[in-house]
Amino acid sequence: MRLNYPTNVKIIRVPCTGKVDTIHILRAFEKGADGVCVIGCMEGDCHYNSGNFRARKRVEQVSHLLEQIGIGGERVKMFNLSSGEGPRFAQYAVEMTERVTALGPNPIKLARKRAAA
Amino acid sequence: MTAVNPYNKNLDDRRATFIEYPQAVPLAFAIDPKVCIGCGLCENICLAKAVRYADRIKESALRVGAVILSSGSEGYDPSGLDYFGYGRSPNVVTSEEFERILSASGPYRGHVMRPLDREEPRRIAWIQCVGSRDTNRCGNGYCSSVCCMYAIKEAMIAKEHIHGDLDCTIFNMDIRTFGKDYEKYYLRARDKEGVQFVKARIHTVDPIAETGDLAVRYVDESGAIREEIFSMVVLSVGLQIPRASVALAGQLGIELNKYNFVATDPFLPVTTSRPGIYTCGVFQGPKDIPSSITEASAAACAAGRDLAAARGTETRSIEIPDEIDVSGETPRIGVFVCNCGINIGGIVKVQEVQDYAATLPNVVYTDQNLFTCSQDTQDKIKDKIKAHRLNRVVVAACTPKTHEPMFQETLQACGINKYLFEMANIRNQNSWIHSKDPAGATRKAKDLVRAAVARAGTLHPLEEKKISVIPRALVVGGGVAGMNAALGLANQGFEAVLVEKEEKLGGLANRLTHTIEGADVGAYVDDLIRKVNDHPKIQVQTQSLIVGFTGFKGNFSTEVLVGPGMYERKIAHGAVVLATGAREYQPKEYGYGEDPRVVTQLELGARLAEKGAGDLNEVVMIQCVGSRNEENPNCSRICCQSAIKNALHIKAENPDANVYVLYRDIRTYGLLEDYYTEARAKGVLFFRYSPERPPEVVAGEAGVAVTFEDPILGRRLQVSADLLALSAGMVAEDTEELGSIMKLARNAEGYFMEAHVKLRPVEMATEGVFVCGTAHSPKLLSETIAQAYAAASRATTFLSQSEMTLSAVVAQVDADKCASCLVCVRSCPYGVPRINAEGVSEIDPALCHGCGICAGECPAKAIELNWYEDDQLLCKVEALLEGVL
Amino acid sequence: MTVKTPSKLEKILAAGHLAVTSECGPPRGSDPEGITRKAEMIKDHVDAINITDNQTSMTRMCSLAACIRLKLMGLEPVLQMVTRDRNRLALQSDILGAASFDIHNIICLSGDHNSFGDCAKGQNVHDLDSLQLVQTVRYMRDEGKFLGGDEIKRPPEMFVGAAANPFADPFEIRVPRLAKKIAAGAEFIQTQCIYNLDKFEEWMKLACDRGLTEKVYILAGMTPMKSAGMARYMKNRVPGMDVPDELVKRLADTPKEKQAEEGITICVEAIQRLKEVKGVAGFHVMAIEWEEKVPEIIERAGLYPRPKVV
Amino acid sequence: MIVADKKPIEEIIETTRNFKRLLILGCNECVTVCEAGGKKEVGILASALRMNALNQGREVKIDEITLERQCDHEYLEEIRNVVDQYDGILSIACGVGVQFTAEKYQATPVLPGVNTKFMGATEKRGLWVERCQGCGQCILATTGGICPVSRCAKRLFNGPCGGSSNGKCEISKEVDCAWQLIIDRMKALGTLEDYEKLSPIKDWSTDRAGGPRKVVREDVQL
Repeated sequence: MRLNYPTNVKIIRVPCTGKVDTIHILRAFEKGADGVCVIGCMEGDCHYNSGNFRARKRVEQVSHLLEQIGIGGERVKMFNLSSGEGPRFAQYAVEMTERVTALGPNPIKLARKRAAA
Repeated sequence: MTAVNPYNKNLDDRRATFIEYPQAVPLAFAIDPKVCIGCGLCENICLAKAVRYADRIKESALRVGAVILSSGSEGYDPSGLDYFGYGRSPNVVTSEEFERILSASGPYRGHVMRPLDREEPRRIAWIQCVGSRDTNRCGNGYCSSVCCMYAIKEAMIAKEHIHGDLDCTIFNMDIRTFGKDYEKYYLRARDKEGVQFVKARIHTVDPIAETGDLAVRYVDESGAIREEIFSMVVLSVGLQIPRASVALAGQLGIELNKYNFVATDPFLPVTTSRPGIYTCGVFQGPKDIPSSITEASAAACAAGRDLAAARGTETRSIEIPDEIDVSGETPRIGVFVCNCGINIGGIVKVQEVQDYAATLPNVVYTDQNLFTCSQDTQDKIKDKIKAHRLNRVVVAACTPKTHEPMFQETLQACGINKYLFEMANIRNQNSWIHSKDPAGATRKAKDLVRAAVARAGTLHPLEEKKISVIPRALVVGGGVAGMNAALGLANQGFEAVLVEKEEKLGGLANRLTHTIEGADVGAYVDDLIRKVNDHPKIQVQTQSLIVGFTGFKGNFSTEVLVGPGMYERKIAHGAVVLATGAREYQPKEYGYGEDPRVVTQLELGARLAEKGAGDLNEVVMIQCVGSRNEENPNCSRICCQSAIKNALHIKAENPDANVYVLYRDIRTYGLLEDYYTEARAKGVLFFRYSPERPPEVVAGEAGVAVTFEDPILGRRLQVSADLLALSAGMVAEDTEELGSIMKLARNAEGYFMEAHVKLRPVEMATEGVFVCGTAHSPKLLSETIAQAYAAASRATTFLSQSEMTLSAVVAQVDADKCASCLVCVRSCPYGVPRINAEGVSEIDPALCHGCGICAGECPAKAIELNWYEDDQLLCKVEALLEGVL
Repeated sequence: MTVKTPSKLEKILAAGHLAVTSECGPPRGSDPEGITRKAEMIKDHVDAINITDNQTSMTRMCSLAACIRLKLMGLEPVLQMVTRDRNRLALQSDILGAASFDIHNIICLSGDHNSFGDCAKGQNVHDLDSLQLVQTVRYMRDEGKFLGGDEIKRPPEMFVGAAANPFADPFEIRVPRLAKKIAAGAEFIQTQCIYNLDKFEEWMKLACDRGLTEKVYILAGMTPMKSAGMARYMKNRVPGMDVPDELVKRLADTPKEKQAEEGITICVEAIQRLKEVKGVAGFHVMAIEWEEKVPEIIERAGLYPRPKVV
Repeated sequence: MIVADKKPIEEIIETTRNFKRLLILGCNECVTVCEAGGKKEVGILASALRMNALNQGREVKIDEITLERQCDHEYLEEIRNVVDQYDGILSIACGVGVQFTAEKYQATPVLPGVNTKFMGATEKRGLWVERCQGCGQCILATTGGICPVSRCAKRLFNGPCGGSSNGKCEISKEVDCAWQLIIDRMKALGTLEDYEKLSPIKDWSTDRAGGPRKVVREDVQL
């Protein structure tokens, strides 16, 4: 199913979105990521029953925090997919890229650039 | 070359060389010989030399001890029924075609469009029972069992995909949502999502040339003819047996019934007429996925019994050398970059990636291969591991989902712990996706390799624990399900301890007289009890109560109080089969318990067996008593056939008797439909009532007066009945305490909840625990037997291992950091963590499923999930973002 | 019951008359007219006038000062005192202050919670609770001592009252609670507004059966409804208020412009019925911001003229 | 345990804005259990503050340490060698820990990162409820085991007040009337006749009214 999405999307494998810690997501932004998606099973269909619900809560928490510190809460998003939905994954990857492109680069990057200049 | 794509029901095209569908196993290309012109291009271009035009179908002989026929069904082809408009308008599609239209990998990529003009439909009609319940036009008198549910599902998904307004109407005779929790889904569709359900018989579907819409003319329940316009019509086509299967059955000498399903006995549901040959799935009779999967396991159990003596005689095991201790060594990482033929190499500059890898920290060796997964490459990797004393290996290739285990074996063959391995997926997540951006793909490949190398450096060896398995199962409940499960296990050579709370085995079946097919239940149960009692591998404990349960898969210990003396017994066992059964609902409705002439169907069955029906002239039956109501929203599945069974019994003994069946939907699914047809032919009268206006019952001296509405005549009728039979639903046995002792999930109605409704229908979420029979949901005897075999079969898979290797990917608590806050205890979906005697959390690796939720939640950061430790994930994050700031 | 204080209210009750009290809320400002005007309206129709103490936790002129105003007019005030705003030090000193002006009636309450009023962010003191305040006043009066044990020169002479709500939950302790207040030293009781007459009578019967009405004077609380809207509000929003549906309906069925008059009639009818109930020693008529109607109610209920006592 | 709640990040940003080298100090006791100040929260806060500073073009050094307890000298000693590397410490322990840390390291500003709420219990994950105010003179024996000091909005010793309605407090339908609970419990225990016993005037000197309190136990002193 050779779908297309931009090369800037890179995947880190976890056994369950329930394993994705708040700090993992924050660290990505700290290191300059423009956006993070957490992609889990469909709600109600978590392979481990409830991992994706916890993940959603953590994503909400990160989003709130990012908003507060001026990075932008829109930069993190949770998507739910079932395993056969490659095209939808691609669609979400594109959507997220478009969203992040519209938001512009991670403000930390800009601040760094300003500081360097 | 272009060919039409039969997988998408010819709604789109594919190449002459193709992968059949995204989830195909093996995920490999094939050539469509009907379209191939033999140009030789693909043969020349294939670097793996995998294209062989000369390959032909080969015959080969296999020596086997048993055969299972599971050739399945095909969708009914409605081309012959031109009044449905199929073939006359592309906007009339079969449900199979619509299924592809809904699919993300379908012809329209999941965008719901009608074929004619690719417009989004505004109104879709489903027409039920096309090719089912129809002896006149197609000859398929049976109900296909699955169409009501799939039509509802299609309507719900279509509504979800079309974000604006979409009207969905399902034209039906009866809605047959009889499966576990299916009724709730139907109610949700009707009451929450606004799917319309119209009782109707379709007259014609006519295309409207100007708009592409369709005029559906139908007769409604009152007999009036109506017409409605829809943008699309979906024909809910039934299941039927393909000709090839009929031919196969002929070759094998298997008896089929008049509809070409394999002829089976209700008490031997997966056994064909020829010894050693078994069947399952729709070839056995129309059924849905959970039932098919259950039956597949049942057939495996039946075949397993024949093969028990040969178990383990042809297995071979791999010799694994002792592990080399690499702890304390600095990481020496070898990176193997794969070209995957041209899959990667055609897009990504593999040499550049390899050169780049060589510059990364701790990397001491790099290489590239045409196909890293080939056998000769494995040998090459082994040599390099040894030659360069590699203690970590990174393969940059495809997905770990398919190839990781193989590479891990390669490591193990060199004495390297299998968890010292990491893959970078530079194919599925890179070259395939970014074929239009080769430079970007090469850059990304480097990023992915850098991340993989970073993680590899943090990996450390993990030990996979091996646990022994006690080859004995505990079967809870001594009804038909429990006894069959015990026999299924015992006949395959495993011990079973059967515990039953009552004095006598048999359960609910003790109250049954015969099946609808006429088979003698009493004789069957007696025989079953005798077999169970006589079997040397089965211990029966009646009057037993489970009071304690500990342990984990393969090693459980259950405490039982046995007999009136309540002496305590501890049973050690490796698996559990739950077969706790169900009871008939005791009605509170319609004067039951107040007047002896108001009885349940079970009581009526017993009365008919005892006294016959000679004195019964007017009998009324009311369906859905204690089912499909607020208290018990589900359908009890068996009551329609019970009523018809008893009605036919009365009619057989007393043809002049009037039998009135007051129903909501008649749910004689599968082959049971024939009995419904027969009952109507024999003059049993059926009247539909709505739950808002249920029948009224007044017991008087002359008889039980039952008043109800005739929807066709539109007026109230009253019958003075000699007997009123209530089709009381099923109620799960009270297993609240058992559920809490064994920590097992039950649904709101008290039925045990399987691990996955569709895919794991007899397994509980707790490993090593299985469920069958009416403990799972209401079902017929034949279905109960099949599920009991299935549970036995799944348990056998478990018990037949002398030892079990546990994954090392489990959560581990650092006791020093643990604050005993209970967050892990509360958040684990499986209830595994506990606070131990030292006052800190402890996670039993034998019980841990390895999801890592607890690690993600732990406020003290005292829990790590092996192989996914925080550092091992964060270093990837950092490596991927290296240089961004 | 023997008279223990110079209180006029106590004398009237001891003489066996049905006593009538009413109440005035002090103004939210320093103009004394806010209190004197209201008192003028009702002074001839009642035996004593309660002055509320920062009712509903809204800051107002202090109860003590307003009582002094009444005293200066020659009227009989009942000092309401809540435990919400003062610790035991302030409570005792205010009691002495009141006594210095010969204020002879006090009613001890816990007070609505701060969160209802304009000082929601302030502390709720509750150093004592209402029963303990009753005990305190009695101790100061009867033993002539401060809580700390020191002697009081010229102890206060106060007739001590408490409130009772026959309708609050849980009902089973409503009578034991009354007993507890009497045990603490309450000599008279003013009840919560009564609309559910049946339930009140049930409570009174239980109180009589326990002999409590022999030990305390119970003044039935009466508040006329101005409208059906007020009835609904009291029913649904005011905690511890029991307004029967019939009553709401009776007002709602009355044309809007006649509802106030109907409310007065209902109040008058209730007083007439409760006059006959054993143990009812008088009425406490709380016409909230509607003091001008008090004379009419009292006259129509046959409680006018008021007896004279020496 | 002591229950605390996270402070809004804006407030923390504001109070720590002048520090170039900040230590975030977690506590592995109560605040970990109530998920406000454990190692995980330290990590989250550190990351957020680092990002905030970076976003404002400031370079800050933010380190993370979580002690076993901040209310014991011995554990606090563990940071002695590193303290002078920081301009400030953000302690996300309860108010006790914040102060104890500040007392120990006089030269370094110590700021609170959580709001200390009360002594309470975990009703369920994510819901903590108050149960004790530490009044210093426990009367639970006379009130059916339910504390009117911490659970009655008016701390009534002879309740309930007239605002009790359907078992709920007048301040909110979400709050149980403590006296309803007391009476129900007394009824269940068969001690309802004790209800009529007057509860004496409370000696609040053992409470905060008596000034800062201490517990001296010579028997265990070394």
